[in-house]
Amino acid sequence: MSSLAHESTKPEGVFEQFETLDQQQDTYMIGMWAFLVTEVMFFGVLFLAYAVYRWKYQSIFYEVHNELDLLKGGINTVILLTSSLTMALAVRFAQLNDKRGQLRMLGATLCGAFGFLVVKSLEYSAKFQHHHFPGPDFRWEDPTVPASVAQLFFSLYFAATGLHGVHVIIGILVISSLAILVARDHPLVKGDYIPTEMIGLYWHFVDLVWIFLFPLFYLIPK
Amino acid sequence: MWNFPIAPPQASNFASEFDALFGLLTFLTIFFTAVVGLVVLFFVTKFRRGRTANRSAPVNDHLKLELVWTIIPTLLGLAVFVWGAKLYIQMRTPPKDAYEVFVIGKQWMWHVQHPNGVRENNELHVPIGVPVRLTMISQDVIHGFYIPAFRIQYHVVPGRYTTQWFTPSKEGKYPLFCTILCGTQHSEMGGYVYALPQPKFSAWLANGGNRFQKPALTLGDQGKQLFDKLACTNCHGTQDTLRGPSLAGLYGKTRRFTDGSSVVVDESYLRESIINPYNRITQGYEKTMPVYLYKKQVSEENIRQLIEHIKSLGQPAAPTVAQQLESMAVRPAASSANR
Amino acid sequence: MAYSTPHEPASFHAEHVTPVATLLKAYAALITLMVITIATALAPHYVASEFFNSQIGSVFNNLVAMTIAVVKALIVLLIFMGLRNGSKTVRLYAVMGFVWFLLMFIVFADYGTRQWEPVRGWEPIAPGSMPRQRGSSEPDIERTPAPPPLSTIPGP
Amino acid sequence: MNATAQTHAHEPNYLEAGHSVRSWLLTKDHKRIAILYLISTAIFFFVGGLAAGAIRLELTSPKGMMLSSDTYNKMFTAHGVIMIFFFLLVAVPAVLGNFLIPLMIGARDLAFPRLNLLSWYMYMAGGLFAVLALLLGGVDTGWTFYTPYSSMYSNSQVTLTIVGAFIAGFSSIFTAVNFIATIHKMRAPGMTWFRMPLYCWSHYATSVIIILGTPVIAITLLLVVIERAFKVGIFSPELGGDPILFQHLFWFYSHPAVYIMVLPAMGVISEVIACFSRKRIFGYQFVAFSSVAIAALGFLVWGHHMFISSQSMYQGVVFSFISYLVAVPSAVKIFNWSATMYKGSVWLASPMIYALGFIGLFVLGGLTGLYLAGLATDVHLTGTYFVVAHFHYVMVGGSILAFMAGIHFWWPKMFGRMYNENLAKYNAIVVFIGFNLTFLPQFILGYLGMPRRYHYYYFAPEFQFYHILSTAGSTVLGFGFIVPVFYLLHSLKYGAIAGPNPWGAKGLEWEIASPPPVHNFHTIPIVRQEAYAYDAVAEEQVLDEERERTKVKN
Repeated sequence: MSSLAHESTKPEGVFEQFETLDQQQDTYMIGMWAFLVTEVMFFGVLFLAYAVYRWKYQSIFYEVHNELDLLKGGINTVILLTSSLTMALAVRFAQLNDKRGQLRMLGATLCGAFGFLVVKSLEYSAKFQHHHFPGPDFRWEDPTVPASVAQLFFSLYFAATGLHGVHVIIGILVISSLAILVARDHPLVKGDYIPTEMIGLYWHFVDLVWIFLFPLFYLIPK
Repeated sequence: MWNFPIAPPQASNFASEFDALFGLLTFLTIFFTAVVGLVVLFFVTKFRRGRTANRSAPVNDHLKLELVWTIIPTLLGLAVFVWGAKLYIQMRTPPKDAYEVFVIGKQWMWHVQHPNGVRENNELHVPIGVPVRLTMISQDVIHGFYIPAFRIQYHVVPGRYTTQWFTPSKEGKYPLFCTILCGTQHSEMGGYVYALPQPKFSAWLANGGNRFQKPALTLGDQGKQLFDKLACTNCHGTQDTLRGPSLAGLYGKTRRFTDGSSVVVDESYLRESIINPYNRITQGYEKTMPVYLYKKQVSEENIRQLIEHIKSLGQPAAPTVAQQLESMAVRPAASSANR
Repeated sequence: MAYSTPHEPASFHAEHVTPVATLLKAYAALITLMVITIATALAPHYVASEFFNSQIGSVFNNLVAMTIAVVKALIVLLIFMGLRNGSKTVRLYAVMGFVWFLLMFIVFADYGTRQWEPVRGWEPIAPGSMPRQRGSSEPDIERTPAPPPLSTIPGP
Repeated sequence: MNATAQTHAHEPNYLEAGHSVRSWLLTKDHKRIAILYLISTAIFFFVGGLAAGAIRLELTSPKGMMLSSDTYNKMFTAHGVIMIFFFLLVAVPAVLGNFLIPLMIGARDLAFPRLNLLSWYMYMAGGLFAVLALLLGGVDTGWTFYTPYSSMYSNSQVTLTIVGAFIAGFSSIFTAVNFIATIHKMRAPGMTWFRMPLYCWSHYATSVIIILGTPVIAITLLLVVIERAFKVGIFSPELGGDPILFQHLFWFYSHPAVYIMVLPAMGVISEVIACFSRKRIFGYQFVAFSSVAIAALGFLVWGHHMFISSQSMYQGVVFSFISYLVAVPSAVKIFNWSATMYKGSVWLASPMIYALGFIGLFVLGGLTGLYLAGLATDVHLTGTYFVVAHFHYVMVGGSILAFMAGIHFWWPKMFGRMYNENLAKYNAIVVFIGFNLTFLPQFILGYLGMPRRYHYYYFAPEFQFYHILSTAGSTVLGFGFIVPVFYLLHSLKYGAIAGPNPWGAKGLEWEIASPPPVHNFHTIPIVRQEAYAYDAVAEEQVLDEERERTKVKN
């Protein structure tokens, strides 16, 4: 039995359960992707429920969706796509060991995330004002559109965008803590781009969900 | 306590075939369990640790053997699948002229209505030798309508009609259960099914069922009254008008909608258009129909009455219950069972 | 010191730094596609609806919107998320996630075929084929003197 | 590879690495976390078992014994929720999986030790919510939470329970992510995929099922909570929803969940049978791939829970067809295990007796599944005690017996001491008999038409005989589950020192000291052999020589 790797020969930044940095990085990437698979299925249910009811109430969903604010939705799409770009650039700077660029890009991404939330909250508050939030307070004026189905549409809308919003908030938390670690040269992130890459993957996934949510909720064809 | 049967009574057209299939599966189960059990016991005793046995040249892989025990179970499984599917399709395909009984499930009772208006609660009287079709709907949560002696069971779902059918074959009193957990008194949501010979059944029906009250009106006639009371006739006349399409002869026809889709008019569609008229708008019409509030203005029972009435519109007079029974009795019971 | 097992060469690493130009191109493509989706959705009553009936038009427009969304998703996955350079395992997982997501749509086999069940209620009687009298509330059978008391019905 | 890895005997083992509570609750050591799981699942098992006892006692009379219908409904719901979400889904994967996977593949720990500890805390948090729900009045919806009853009508603690199940679900997702990354990337040099013990294969398949399925149930249950909280109609037909959609989503997860519970159990059986037959497992590749086939096909059969739920007839036929196909890989496993014993040297130690019991019960459980996968037979039998008996044969006869086999097999590895082997053997037989006495009558009950979840059955008092048989059996079974607690705990202090490899088993975990040192392997081993390099002939020769020697002495 030959000894392959003693503790002493381990390079810096390798956790004790791993042998090499390569192995550690690969492991983290696989773990992250496995987690993203979970996220796909997580949102998948909402998309499926949406598809079933859209199929069942095609014309009613068309009429109800006119209540959504296309302009705000569009702005949010642009914001998210842009923040995704800055996140990709942040990963690039991390790979190139450019701390300054990385911090700047992370900051830009954070701005995008906050911007998204601001627009979203404006949108939500309008819905609350019009009593379009599902629940006992729900009101639907148009008597030719069944209120229950309108409420169903808004339940799906709030469930999907709300869950997406929760992901954005989690994104803000992890991106800002990453930025703090990077700024402080914490050993976890110094010289190791994998944490940035993992958080980047998460953020791109958030973007990915919105890419589907936007046309499905805001752009229903008649 | 010491009275324990090992099989439920066979009291419907499905029972004997079901039991045959059940018997086959039981045979296969016992056979394979015995084979595996005996083989394992044999190996355990023969190759028990410390016992002399020929252990040379052990086999660790054997492709042919693997294929054999992959393919044989697959084929056996498929054979059972085909038989089960055949019987299932038969169970899901009621004969066209079955005697129709309407069932409402609610927490925690079964409400049954016969076409001539006779009602019963937690009991069901059915004629022997006549195919009976149950049209079921729930008023609240999901229930399951289950008669073990008939080997039939189907869920009773709110918001949608479900059906099942059977031809009772043996006189008797059999338990009836709810099989989907529906709340506190779930286990008490049951009763008995009485399979009666036809003359007895006709007499029972004619005398107003258990309450010995002759019902004033059939389901369809009750529907007609309601149809007038809710002022449906104002818009739905014998001819299509600007305000509303005629409902005469509607049942079974294809209906086109404003969004381009279409549907063959069935009970579920009629039900939907009574309580949610704006879900789908018939081509050429506007959203002008008033909304009748479910459970407040129209109960589940009312909807059924209206549907029965709408079904009869534009049709030659529906046969009376007695005529229906009579015409079915002429046919040999077997032919109705195997359509 | 190759630690990785023989079946999976460690492959994606810092050497795969995506050039800025690629990222910008991807971004431009994403924005363009977004504009196209909104434009098709806002086009007066949909191009296709003009030519076909509204249902086909709606299907067509859905298809366009979803195709564009899928293309956008692919751009994000391949370029931003770096699947292009990902290891086999990572790609396998990415594909698996979306395939299983699609598997859930098997439920439409249920919703789509519910209408096909063979007999849904009485089939309409062809007019004139069965001349019968409109039923009264009185079933015209012989009046039996007394209904069978329930207790006489035999048990199982 | 030889048994000389014991050279570093002075290294502290993982149990000695700290005795404070803090050293346990903040540990990142996968072995300690496994022990934490073992303790907590055992507690949940006995809570769920108490509920089962109350149910069985209640059913001895057609009119009930002492509980109200409401309490009875809450009892079987508690039994189902606790046993499924907090015992079966966790027992084999998190207890044995945590302990064994790094040891079996030659790693120092799981890939993400912190995440692993977080999983345990999430599991405990979920469990606390469930227990809290129980204390605040309980739930009466059944573990299936069928809508609209759970979302609109039930007045019990549905929300709390669902939150508990939701958190526990994420705990198992994190565990699965951990296992997947570990098995992919942390195998020792030379440990190729096809040299891995089958236990790791089945765990890998299980983890894939968990990451694909668990999020589905999580979000579905979340939708139920939303529906309850805001009274919207996502699954409620009165407000435009479709209750059948809930069932689709529920079973999309919950059918594969059966495989989450049973696949790792099958892995345990593969290990135990190979070891105690002293043979390489028969048809290694077939057994390995059958795990993967079960994991993949398992996602395509959920509709067989819904044949009579008003889903389309056509879809029912297709689902039934695929269900028959998924039965095949399980059958292949059974045949391969049986064939493994051929020309082996079979040692009837207590883990092996449990494993043989598993084979017998799992065959019966699997074959009765064919009744329920068949369309026409399902119409009569679903929703009755036949289903109850069937899944208890698979879950208790399958998973729990395999769990017992695994615990007995690896107990000396976990704690370094042997339990009372004779007592364990007799106990295995008692469990087997008690189990059959409990659940065999339930097949007949189901055929007679006794619906499940029934408190009273006075409409058909002829069921009573079988219920009494079943209750009598459950007493024996309960006894069989309590006795091991005593002799296993007793062994911790008074058991004989086991040594690194008391069973003469092969595999990396048996080459290190028992209990294993903190970092498992002082040097990472290099694997040069296939798994299960047993040699029955050599084993018998050694035995023969020993016998000769004792003869000479006498």
